[in-house]
Amino acid sequence: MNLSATDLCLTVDGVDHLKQVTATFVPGRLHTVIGRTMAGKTTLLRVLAGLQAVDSGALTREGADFLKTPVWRRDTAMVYQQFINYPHLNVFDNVAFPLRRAGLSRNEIRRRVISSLARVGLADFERRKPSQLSGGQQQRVALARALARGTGILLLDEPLANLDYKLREQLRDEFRTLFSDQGDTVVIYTTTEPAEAMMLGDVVLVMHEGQILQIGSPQEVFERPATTTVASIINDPPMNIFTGRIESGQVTVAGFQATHVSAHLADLPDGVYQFGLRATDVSLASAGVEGEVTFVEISGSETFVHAAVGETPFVIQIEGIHDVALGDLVKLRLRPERLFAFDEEGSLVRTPSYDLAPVEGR
Amino acid sequence: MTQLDIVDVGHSYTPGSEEERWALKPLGLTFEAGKTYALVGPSGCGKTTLLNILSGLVRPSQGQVLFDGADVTALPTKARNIAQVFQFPVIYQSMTVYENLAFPLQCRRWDKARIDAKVHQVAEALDLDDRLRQPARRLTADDKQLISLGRGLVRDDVAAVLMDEPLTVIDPQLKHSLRRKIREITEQFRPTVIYVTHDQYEAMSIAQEVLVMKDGRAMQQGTPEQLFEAPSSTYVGYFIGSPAMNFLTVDRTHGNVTLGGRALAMAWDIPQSTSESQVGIRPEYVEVVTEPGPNTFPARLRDVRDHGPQRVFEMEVAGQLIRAKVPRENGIPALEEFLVHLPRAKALPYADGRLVLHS
Amino acid sequence: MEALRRHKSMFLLPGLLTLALIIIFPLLFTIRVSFSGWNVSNPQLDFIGGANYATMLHDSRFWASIMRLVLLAGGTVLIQYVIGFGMALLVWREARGRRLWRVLFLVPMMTTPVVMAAIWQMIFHESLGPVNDLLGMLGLAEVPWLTESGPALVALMTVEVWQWTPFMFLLLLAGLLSLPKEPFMAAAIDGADAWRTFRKVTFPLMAPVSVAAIIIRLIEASKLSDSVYVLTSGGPGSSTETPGYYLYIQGLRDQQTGYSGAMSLTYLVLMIVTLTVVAALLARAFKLKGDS
Amino acid sequence: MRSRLYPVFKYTVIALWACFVAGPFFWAMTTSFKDVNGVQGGATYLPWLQYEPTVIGWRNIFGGAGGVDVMQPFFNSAVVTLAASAISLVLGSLAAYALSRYRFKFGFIKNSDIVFFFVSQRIMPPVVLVIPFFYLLQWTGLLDTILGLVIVTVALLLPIAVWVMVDFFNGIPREIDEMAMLDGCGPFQTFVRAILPNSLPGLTVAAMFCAVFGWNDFFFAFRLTFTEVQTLPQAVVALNSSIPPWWTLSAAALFGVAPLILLALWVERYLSKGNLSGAVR
Repeated sequence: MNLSATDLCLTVDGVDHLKQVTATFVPGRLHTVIGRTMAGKTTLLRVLAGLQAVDSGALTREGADFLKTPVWRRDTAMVYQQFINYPHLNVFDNVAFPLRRAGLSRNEIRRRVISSLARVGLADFERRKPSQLSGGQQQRVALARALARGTGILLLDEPLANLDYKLREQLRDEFRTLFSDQGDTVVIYTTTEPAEAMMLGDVVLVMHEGQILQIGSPQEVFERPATTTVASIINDPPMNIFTGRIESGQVTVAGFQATHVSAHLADLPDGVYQFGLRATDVSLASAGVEGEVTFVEISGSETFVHAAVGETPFVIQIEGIHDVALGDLVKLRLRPERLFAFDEEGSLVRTPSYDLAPVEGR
Repeated sequence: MTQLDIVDVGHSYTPGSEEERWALKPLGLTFEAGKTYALVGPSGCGKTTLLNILSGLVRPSQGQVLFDGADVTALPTKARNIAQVFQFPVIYQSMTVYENLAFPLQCRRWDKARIDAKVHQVAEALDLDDRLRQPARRLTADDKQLISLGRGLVRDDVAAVLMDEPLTVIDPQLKHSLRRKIREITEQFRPTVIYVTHDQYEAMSIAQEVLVMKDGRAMQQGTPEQLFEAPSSTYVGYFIGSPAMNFLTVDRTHGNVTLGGRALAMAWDIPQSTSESQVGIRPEYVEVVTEPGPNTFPARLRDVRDHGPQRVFEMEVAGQLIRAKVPRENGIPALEEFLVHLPRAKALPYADGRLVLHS
Repeated sequence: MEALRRHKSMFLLPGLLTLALIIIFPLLFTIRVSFSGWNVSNPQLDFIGGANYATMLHDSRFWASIMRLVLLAGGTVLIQYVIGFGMALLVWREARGRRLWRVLFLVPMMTTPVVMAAIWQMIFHESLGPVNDLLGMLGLAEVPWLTESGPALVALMTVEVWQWTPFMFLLLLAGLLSLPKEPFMAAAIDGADAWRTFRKVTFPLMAPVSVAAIIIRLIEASKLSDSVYVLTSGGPGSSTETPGYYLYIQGLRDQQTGYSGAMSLTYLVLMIVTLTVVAALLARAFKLKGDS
Repeated sequence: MRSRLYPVFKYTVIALWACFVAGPFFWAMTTSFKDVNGVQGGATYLPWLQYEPTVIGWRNIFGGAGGVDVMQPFFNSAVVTLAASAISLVLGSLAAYALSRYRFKFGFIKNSDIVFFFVSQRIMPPVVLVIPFFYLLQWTGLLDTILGLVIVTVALLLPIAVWVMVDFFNGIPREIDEMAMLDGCGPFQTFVRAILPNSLPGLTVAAMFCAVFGWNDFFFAFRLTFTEVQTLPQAVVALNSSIPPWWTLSAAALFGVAPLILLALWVERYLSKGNLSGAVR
């Protein structure tokens, strides 16, 4: 029942939309595909759904060539980023549409529609037209339609991206329970937000410029990002990446005082490295290296201070809301024990120790 | 730079309806000269109505709008000397960037040399000075928004710049830089800015003061820090912050506040007369501890949500849901039952949904 | 995707083939017949080379009809555009009675041109029609509307303006109504007066609709012949003849099939070339080039 | 511009235009109730005051002595219009859907070229087509038959249907098609079940255009049908002679345009801002 993609490639007007994408999607698990806008996430879903042809590569399901299967026989449901429903049908008929196509009995259709509308919290909306619903409700209808069929493959393309902030938070919480028991369904969910990918996924796939950079459990990807690119995609704000040297037991980073290497980097050979440090692992202190504040962003409950140390930009995440003015001079303190080390090409060589054991060797 | 005052202004789109159903319930506000304000709230909260009343597009059903003390309630948009940036970039398609920026000044019959100097000054601040001769319609959406902003900034005397969700149609990648640019520009030129958005992230990043609205009412006006640290109502506590603030229903016995039978020490008192007493505490301030002590309560872990650098623990305390935001490096408690500590200074008293700070 | 490739032709081909079959035969036939001497006494497809085309070059009646058509089409479409746009600007912000305007403007463009031309013919009648009667009441002299070349052209243009200004009006009104309101607010905020707002906001925003409306009307106007037939029968003399009407006389009434074939093709090619050039010029005049 | 005189100016202009529009109809209406006495003495307008009204003109067109029968031409026109419109709408929507949704490539010919081929047929003057059609129909024995007229009228209407519908379909999000296919519909079912039900406004506009152009066609009918099949415009024009039985002509003319006026009243509501402007782009 696995859905396997092998070396999928698609180039449009000289731009790689998919580049040797190889992945296996397993029934009963929720796969989150994270990447920035234009990373190829939507293209991948469209290929899996049969809405988009590829230049080369293979796609198999239960060993059979899935590329040859037309869309309407793929047993696939999809929820779009834009709230797509049939404008001419009311909520009930929208959800019933695929069930009627599948030739279910009237009673069975009625039962399934009612239960899936209840699951998404729209029990009393059967007779409304989609245009009479709010954006969040329209997306719930689309979700109910996708769930009602119980398809073998369920694709969700950034389903929360166009919703208000608080609604997004609420639906994201609901998704956890909604998708917790998917039986034999392969669920694939794309997003640009690390927190969403981490929270929802059993498996996280990191995509960038049409390529899959890493596949793993949320914990694996977060704690052992394979490359600097993965590290910056899976962290929000992106991980601070800067160049430095390890030389005779000292770490040197331009603008900072040299410090002793911490234990997890101790056995690395001398040389130039790229270091990664999460925004949460840089702090403002009373003493430290001076940086100039270039921008301050405030989320609901965190403050992100962007500060430049010489030429190197840093972003610092502070819990809570703090008033930091543009142009202020602040003191930065890095936590050396939290440094990720990447080689010059950007591949991971050492991680700080979390729950997982540090990566061994080069 | 003008101070804007709203005096007892209310508005209903259907005249004669009862006040409870007005799009904007009567309220009074002051927007100080040279400051940036954000109006934030879900759709239908009245923020756009309020903006339209300021711009003169909507004449309020009651009350007065004062610009530097002068009553402008009856004046049309044109006579109010404001600038506005809309959701969708508005530029004069047939003109170049330069002509777009010069247009308001030409309408005011400035002489050429003065226009030229002013346009160059503003274009430089907006980083548009290298594209002045290009047709404005060829620019990207974010640059077009800058032109809209620039058309307001060229007028020295502009009373206020109104911005109506200006980032809506901007690419996600460019949102960040445009937001940054808007912030820089407003700090440099210091106009009075009223910025409408539904996104709390945007509101708090751009504005010095944020006005949270809901159902046509102003819920709270304050700095981002105030909104976070001391939400005036359970709604603001829910709306600002992610995850939302925790609210726990508490009992008052013998003048003491108790939660699940245990005493909860607080810096403030809750008045006796309230029918529902709650304690509000941000998930950031809830601590997971092992040692019993003052203000610690037994908790049961229900779920853990991995947000990356932090984890959000969903726990049950005295039969109520409470969330804690915990740094990843602290790990997940091995035991199913443990304690949470609610710091005394961070537990805020709410009576019938409103913050009451009596000591 | 594979499967879709087979289906797409099944959607397209029935319509495409039907039209192609209906259109291609007449075109080929016309091309072939234009090189033949087919006429009423010699109804066969012989080959006489370019003789018909040579005759045509010296047929001043044909060229005069072409020039007349250019003036008639250009003139009436321009008048229609100005009146239509002007009236649309008058009423577009008026919500009251919008349905009434629409019906008022729908009726003329929907009614049968030849039938209306028959009614107009009565109206322009020199001695019994109401136009001269009304002019008389105003103390003006009677005008020989349909029997003198100048007035006959005016009459023809009046009928065209009556019938097709509504089309312009409705298209431009629809265009105006679909304009976003923000640019107008921005202009008001920037302090622009009514004239400046029209020149810098309304007119540029309406450019695409304007060009489309003008081109559509030019295409339809260049086929003008039915109303000529009913109203003036091309007269007096040949002074209101359009190519369409002249071709009708040559090809159908006098059955100069070969010769009319040559003229048909020339007329068609001239029309296509002229309209293409005009479309390009209009697009440039309205500064549409390079825009999506 | 915004002076107090502006509304006066506005309503004066509109009133004048309304008179101009209504004039011919008023003239035809009043003339249709005249007889020779009401016409011969010069223009008259008001019944009873200026002339004695009679219904002779109206009686003439319904087979009265010395008149013509308009009912048969009316039915001929109706049949030709309905049949040609129906064929054009069906073939046109199918083709328009294909052109809106799928990408075609035959050598250098792409979608836009095919759309242009359809729409460009509107540029063909009827007079260019009518001579070849004459021989074509003569050879196939369809001259002077309803079927023959229907076929050539389709050539007139199909481009209109394609033009209106391509634009309309382009305005329907492709995701609707995709969703229908994911929901288990094959291509044809997708079109019938998901797209057509959402296309009623577009179909209405297209049908209206087809009906109007079909009904109003004079030239093809005039040259390709003679005695057996006469359409209504033909019948009216046949009454138009220099010796005027104007009352009969007026009655016939009004009868001929009456369906269109009714249609205009009915379709007005569909010409809300989206539909018509969409058809222009």
